[in-house]
Amino acid sequence: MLEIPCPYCGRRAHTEFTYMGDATVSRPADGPEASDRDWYEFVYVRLNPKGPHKELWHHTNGCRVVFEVSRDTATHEITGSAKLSDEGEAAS
Amino acid sequence: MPETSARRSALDGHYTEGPVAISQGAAAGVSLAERRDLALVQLDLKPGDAEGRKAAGALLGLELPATPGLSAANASGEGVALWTGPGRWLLGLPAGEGKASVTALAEALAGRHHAVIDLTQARTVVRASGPRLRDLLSKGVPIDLHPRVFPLGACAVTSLAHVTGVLHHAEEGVIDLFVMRSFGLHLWEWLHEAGEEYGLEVLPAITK
Amino acid sequence: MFMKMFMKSGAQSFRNGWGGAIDRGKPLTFIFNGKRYQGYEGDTLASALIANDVHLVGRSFKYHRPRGIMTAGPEEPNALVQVGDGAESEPNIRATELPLRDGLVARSQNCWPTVEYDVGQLTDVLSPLFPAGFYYKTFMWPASMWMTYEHRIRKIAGMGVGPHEPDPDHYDHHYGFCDVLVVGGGPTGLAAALTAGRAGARVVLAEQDRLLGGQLLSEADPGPRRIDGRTVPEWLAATTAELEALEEVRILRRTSAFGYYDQNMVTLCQHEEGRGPGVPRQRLHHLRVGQVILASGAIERPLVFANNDRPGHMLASAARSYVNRFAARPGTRAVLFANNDGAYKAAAEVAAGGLQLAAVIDLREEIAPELAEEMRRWGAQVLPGHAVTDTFGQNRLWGVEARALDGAGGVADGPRHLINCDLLLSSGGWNPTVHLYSHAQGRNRFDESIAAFVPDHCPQAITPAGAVTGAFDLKSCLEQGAEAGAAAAQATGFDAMVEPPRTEADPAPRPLKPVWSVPLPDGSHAKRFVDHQDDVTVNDVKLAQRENFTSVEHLKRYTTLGMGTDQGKTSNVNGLGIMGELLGRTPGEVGTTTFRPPYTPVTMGAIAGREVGAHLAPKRRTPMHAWHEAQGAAFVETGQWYRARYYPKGGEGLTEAARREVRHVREVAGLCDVSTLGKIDIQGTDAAEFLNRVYVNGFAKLPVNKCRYGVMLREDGIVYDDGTTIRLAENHFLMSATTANAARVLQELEFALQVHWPELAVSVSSTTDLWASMSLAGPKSRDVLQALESDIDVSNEAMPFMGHAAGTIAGIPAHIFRISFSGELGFELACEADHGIALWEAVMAAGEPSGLEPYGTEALGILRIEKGHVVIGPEINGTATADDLGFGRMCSTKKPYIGHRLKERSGLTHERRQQLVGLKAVDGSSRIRAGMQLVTNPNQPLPMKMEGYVASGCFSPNLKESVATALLEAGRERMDEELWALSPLHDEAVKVRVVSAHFIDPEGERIRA
Amino acid sequence: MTRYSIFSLARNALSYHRNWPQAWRSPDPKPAYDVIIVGGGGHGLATAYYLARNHGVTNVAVLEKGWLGGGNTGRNTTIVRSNYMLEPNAHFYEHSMKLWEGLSQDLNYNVMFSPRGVVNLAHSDGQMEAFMRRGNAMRLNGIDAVLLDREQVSQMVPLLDCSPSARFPVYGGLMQPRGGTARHDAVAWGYARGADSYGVDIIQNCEVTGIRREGGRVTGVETTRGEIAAAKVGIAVAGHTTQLCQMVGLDAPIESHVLQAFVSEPIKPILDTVVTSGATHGYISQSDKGELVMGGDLDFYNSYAQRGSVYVVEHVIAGLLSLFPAFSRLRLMRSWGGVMDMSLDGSPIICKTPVDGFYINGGWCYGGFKATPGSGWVFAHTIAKDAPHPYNEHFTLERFSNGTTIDEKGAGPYAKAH
Ligand SMILES: Cc1cc2nc3c(=O)[nH]c(=O)nc-3n(C[C@H](O)[C@H](O)[C@H](O)COP(=O)(O)OP(=O)(O)OC[C@H]3O[C@@H](n4cnc5c(N)ncnc54)[C@H](O)[C@@H]3O)c2cc1C
Ligand SMILES: NC(=O)c1ccc[n+]([C@@H]2O[C@H](COP(=O)([O-])OP(=O)(O)OC[C@H]3O[C@@H](n4cnc5c(N)ncnc54)[C@H](O)[C@@H]3O)[C@@H](O)[C@H]2O)c1
Ligand SMILES: Cc1cc2nc3c(=O)[nH]c(=O)nc-3n(C[C@H](O)[C@H](O)[C@H](O)COP(=O)(O)O)c2cc1C
Ligand SMILES: [Zn+2]
Repeated sequence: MLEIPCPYCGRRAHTEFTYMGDATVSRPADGPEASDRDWYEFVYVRLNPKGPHKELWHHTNGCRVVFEVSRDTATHEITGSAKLSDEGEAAS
Repeated sequence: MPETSARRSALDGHYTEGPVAISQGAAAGVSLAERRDLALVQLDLKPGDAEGRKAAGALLGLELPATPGLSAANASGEGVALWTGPGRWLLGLPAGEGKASVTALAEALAGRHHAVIDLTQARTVVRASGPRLRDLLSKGVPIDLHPRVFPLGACAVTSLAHVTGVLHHAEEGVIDLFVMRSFGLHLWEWLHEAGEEYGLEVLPAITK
Repeated sequence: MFMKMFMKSGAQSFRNGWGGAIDRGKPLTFIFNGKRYQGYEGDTLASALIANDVHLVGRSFKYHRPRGIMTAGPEEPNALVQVGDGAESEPNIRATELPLRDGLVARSQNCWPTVEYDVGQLTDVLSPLFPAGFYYKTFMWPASMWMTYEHRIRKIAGMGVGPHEPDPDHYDHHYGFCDVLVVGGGPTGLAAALTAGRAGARVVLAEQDRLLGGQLLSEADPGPRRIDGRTVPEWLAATTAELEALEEVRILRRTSAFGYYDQNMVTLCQHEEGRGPGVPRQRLHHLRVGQVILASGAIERPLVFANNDRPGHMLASAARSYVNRFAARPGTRAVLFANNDGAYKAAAEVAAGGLQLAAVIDLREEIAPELAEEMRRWGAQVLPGHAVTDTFGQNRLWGVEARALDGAGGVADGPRHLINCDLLLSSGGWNPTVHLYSHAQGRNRFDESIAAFVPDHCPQAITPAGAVTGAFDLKSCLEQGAEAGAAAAQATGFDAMVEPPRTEADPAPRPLKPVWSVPLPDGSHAKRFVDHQDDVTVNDVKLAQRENFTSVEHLKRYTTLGMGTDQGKTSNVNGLGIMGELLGRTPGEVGTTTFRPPYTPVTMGAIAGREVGAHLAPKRRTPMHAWHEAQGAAFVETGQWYRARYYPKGGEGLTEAARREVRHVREVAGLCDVSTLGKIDIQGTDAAEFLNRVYVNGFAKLPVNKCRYGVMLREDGIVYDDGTTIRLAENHFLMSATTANAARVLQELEFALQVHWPELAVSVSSTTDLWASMSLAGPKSRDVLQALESDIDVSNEAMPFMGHAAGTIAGIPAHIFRISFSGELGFELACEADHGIALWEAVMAAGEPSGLEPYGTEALGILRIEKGHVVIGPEINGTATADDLGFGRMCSTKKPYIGHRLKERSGLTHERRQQLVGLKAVDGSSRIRAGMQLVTNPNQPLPMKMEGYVASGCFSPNLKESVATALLEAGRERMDEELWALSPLHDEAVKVRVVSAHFIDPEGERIRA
Repeated sequence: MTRYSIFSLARNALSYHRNWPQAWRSPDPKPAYDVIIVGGGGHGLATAYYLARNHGVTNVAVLEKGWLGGGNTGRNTTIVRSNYMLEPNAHFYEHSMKLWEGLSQDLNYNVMFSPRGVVNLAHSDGQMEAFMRRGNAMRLNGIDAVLLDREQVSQMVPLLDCSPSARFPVYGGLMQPRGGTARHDAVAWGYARGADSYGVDIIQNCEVTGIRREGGRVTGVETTRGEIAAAKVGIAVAGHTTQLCQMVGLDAPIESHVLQAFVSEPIKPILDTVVTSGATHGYISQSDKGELVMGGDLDFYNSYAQRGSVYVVEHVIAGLLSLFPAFSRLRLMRSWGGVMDMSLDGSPIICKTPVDGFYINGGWCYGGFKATPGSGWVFAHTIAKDAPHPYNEHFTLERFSNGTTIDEKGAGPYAKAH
């Protein structure tokens, strides 16, 4: 069982969380500046690395924050987590 | 209000006071009581809005904790604020004050992002205590409740008996358990079954 | 001189009168294979059997050879028994671990009719035909026969018998946390726990045995050993007492640490049987640990030689344990066969326990003179440079043959020593118990000095100490334990002192001589068992090598080496050693197979915990649940919720009740509990903009106090959810989501707000639990409302379709929404949850004159089909677009929203897509079942061209005919076409006509009435 | 190749089994091959076998980074079925099913294909209706399917808790009688031996680390055992599909997730069919050796670790014990994981690619074992003919960008949902 470091709540059992996938994909702009290819890649293409992976987790049974975790997909080692924005209070 | 408008707790019909599965003369390992003495208000601010936090805190007579895992109480001890997410607090206020507080908070926070909801009837709250409380909760709570880690005043949003729950270390050795009302009876039954081996006692519901 | 010994067996006739950790004051009676025996409190089943001179305990997996007790612990491959009867019966229980209890009933398994005369033994006679993997090479002809062969094979295979009744016991889970977990309560673990515990750390000490002490429990008592100046039992008692007195130290006995997972989580299974009401049979602990100290010790390795599986072949350390710990003599006359010094101590203590020591056969040419001398003093013949080359006996060993070895790994020409014995102690060295280290992703290395794998390095916070590191003398074990305990305490923030318990150092042993399999004399084809449980022999390993199954992983799978219930604890290293020799590689180069949890088998009940059966998932109840219950409603679960499905009257079944309720709604009025629909509170200055981005249709211009139906897509352009949203105030909306998707919709909204659009000032929160909601529908519903005491005007003018107002109803603060799922004139009433029953009862009472009745989800389902409303599953099926479902024109072209781009892909927009239509049976009455497939010609050959499928179907009580919704290729262009709806599963074919899906009130007159 | 039979077994018994030949050779790699298949799992080996057997292409090497069959082929729960609803899947898997039915004889290797029936349980009316839709589609596609009511399910699987009071009561089930199980290792070994007998080189401990191209065409591979030239390279590397695709600059709509499986201790026959339940997230069958073989949900996070969380094991077993309360006292003997190639619509990808000479076989999710013969068959065809076989013409990469995804469950573009 993984232990996910929520940047707010601290380390918690991964059963409290929902995995939300690769953190490096970002939603293209809604306007014409984004190509069909951009949209296809956003929804379907994943780098799927074997090794360090930045990924999003949602603290579902917790503070309900989506945040980024750095985890190695080959070893499951977790090297850190980060808030998506700095606005929130510090975990202190 | 007509007779029929009597409020019903989610535990209505399932609340039997007295000892449960305790052998004669033994002390209960865990005591349970429903808290019906609370109004619950959820307050959302923009995360990091220190001014908003101050304004709301001033109104409530306490400092809204900015730190995860903490709670704060006002001077009378009748108002408490539990940190439940960045920019989000669950406020426990004296019963009956929910709607008024929503209005007052909304006024105090006018002009800045906020959302205030009276969740009094959306939650079931059980006050649990006793020498085996930690053992019982450890069957369904995946966080560390050792007093070194979860001291007096600590609170946490976590899983509780497989549903989302808020735990608040309200008094020395006393933990308040908050779950969604639709799971209230589930929690109650779970506590009864999981607690059987420790001996349970159901105390009168707490009202004021 | 060479004759079968005759032994008298009586009541515990092989029990010594002194010593041992058994309580002679507490005799226990048990039954084994139908015979009654006696043992003592403190015994295992194995030790009690031994005390009663029972040695034939089971039969092997493949050849059904007689097998006895080989070990004294969890590594036992042979002595597996069936315990108990009926629902409490348990197969494959290791007699060596099972605490004896009064009334215990056990029997041998995998044998018929009895363990003494097992017809399955025939397979042993035919064994030349059954080498490793023989089944891959035969049973192929004729092809149709495999199922028959398989039937036979399955019966012969398997071991014990599983119970056929539900488990009467319950199990529990426990989440725990500690600074230091010590795995193993031997001397190393005790020293570690003591050191860390004294420092104030939160310590858990887990020991699979009932007693703490590990190998110390097998020390001779009285014996010469002193720790901290005390005898071993005294030291154990004092240490245990001190640990128990430490507030933050928790000792878990009979608790096996069986798995080591990521981020230092260890799972343990604790046996708790028989401790009062509510106490689970077993408890599974999830322990999140700061620092793990692995003090799991080592397991002795048997030697591999001809016919090494007869009852009476035992690990030297096991025999020592039976004699010292259990005061049970595992025979009368013993022979030691070893390759290392440690086993001599065991042999001497076995002899001291009252057995004759006939011979000591050592694979090494040279033996320490003082050891040889000691052995001779016990009367043993000492044969260095010799090996056991055969054994004799059927159901019990009665002799061995020993011969000298030549220098080249073969048997020398020389005398055959035939030695009479009924106990053969073997020791091929010790394998450190590295299992958990490996689970933790630790890497092992092969240590030549002990010819075994030892822990090397590990990414997790685990420190091996004691025998598991290859340190086999007590002094080093105690020192390593104390050091590891101190280091672990320090690493978790405590000041610790290293004060190891003091004991005498043992003399350094001479090196052992690894011999992975003892050679056979020329001409012998005797079986040499490597894996006793799965009957894997040296020849099987050789065959695997010959056929190129040379990787250890292939070796394992081809021969099944190490795949039994013991997972090869006594066999794996021997097997890979043999393969290494065949390949000319060292064991280190060959490597081990992967160690996997569980370390020892764990009851599945314990793994499941308390949330099984009726408790598998939490139950969610609406505020009106008690009312429905009192009315005798039948319930159905949807996404954890229990919803009233129908309210039977008289002897009505589902169909009749639902049809009655449907008619009643259309003709009079009905009340349905819809509290399960998800409610999401959305507030903030950007709330309208946010809704615009998540729904295909616009929300920005929705007036306050108005509702609007909305459709949500996934990013890939497929319809995801739908529901009605109301604008309560300029910056405040209340969204409803489907019961099934509510939780995920909220999560998606939070995700979008936090990840895609953090700039939006919006808060979202679930308020599902806040509201008791009820849908009042039917032509008389307004009458019902008007009969209620309320300040809300529900006239069509004041509250048109999709209108909203708040006020009080029967004194209860409430909302009324003019929305309808059924297509009838309808109102949704909502109040806060605690008032739900009161409001519901008030409405029912007010409706009495009009004839109001409750209706359930079954009727709701029919009503919505009649109206052609789509729902998640049948129509919103995860592949339909908004256009497919008839929402094409709802999709705004003026604003972007989730899914707007990818929904334009050619595959989602072409004209042959399946579109929502209605169907009617051409004959009016034939049932159109959901799940029927639509074809133009029912007589075409298979595979048929399917044009679409029936999504939902029902008999409409109002139209008095069969109607259905369907997704049909280019369906909207095919109105009035006749097709066939086929259900080959039911052998049904129904001729249907394509119509609009809005069967009832297509113009919406009722809804707006 | 020595043919296996009861006679050869008896003959060899006389010589104490000392004369059996190698099941396959372990040659050193040659400098060049016509076709290189990367991945020595069932799919790669079957592809090599059918390249030789069906297309006469024998100058082939299968490169395996570890031991052959050690990937998902060696760690799956061995359920074989063709109970698919959507046409591309239905036709493809049914083709595979037909190959299973004669596979032992074709390979002269007993793969123990055991058509003991696969029962999918329904726990609600909605599921029953979904099963009707699927079952009817199967039947009209010429695939066997039977709808069972609760009573029939209960007769077929006596130990199943079919009481209406169960937390997820059984409403009925959809059964494919021809479905069943097969011996996973034997499939790899049988194909390896078969391919080897045609002269295919099977090279273990040989990891492909790069793919060489010239002018947009594949020219060979770089491996831990040196460079090897080849005009055509086909990959069948399951969880490592993305890595191999990236070697030629291709994106893959695939995520790698861990799926666990576990076995109980062996017991005498107690369960004669394969039982699966979507609502309780588990499936179970009994192996010929006697263990209950079980599996269920993914762990739901990307992983290449071949091991997962105990929580998932608990969850799956709790579901299975709720169905089979009598199994509660049996004991878990071993658990493990495999790295799943989860395609983003849940269906496989078997196609040629924009890179000349580079062919993909992947995206099997947790259903690729049953596909092994069919997959090898059509992949061999695709490679040999440089054009898809009719059974894999829809399993393209382009379907994701043009919206013709094959989403059997309607679960959407989420790897973890399939
Ligand atoms: C727990 C579990 C349960 C399952 N249950 C079922 C089931 O019941 N029914 C079913 O039909 N399917 C099931 N599956 C899925 C099925 O096992 C797989 O889809 C199928 O076996 C895949 O076969 P393969 O040959 O494509 O992959 P694999 O057998 O994984 O073979 C791929 C090979 O490629 C090798 N490789 C990878 N990278 C390289 C490289 N760079 N160079 C050289 N070699 C490389 C790997 O080492 C591996 O041996 C299950 C899978 C798992 C994990
Ligand atoms: N004579 C020899 O050659 C020889 C060889 C090995 C060990 N020894 C002796 O054995 C002792 C070794 O001490 P030690 O403490 O390191 O080992 P130990 O064998 O005494 O104790 C290990 C303990 O760990 C327990 N254990 C193992 N795995 C477990 C698990 N997963 N969960 C719960 N419990 C588990 C065992 O039941 C055992 O009680 C010393 O006295 C040493 O002299 C002697
Ligand atoms: C269908 C099937 C049955 C299995 N049966 C057993 C078994 O009886 N005993 C055993 O130890 N392992 C069994 N295994 C598991 C393997 O030992 C092994 O764990 C699995 O092949 C994964 O390999 P790994 O653990 O070496 O990574 C079985 C695996 C499968 C796929
Ligand atoms: Zn959190």
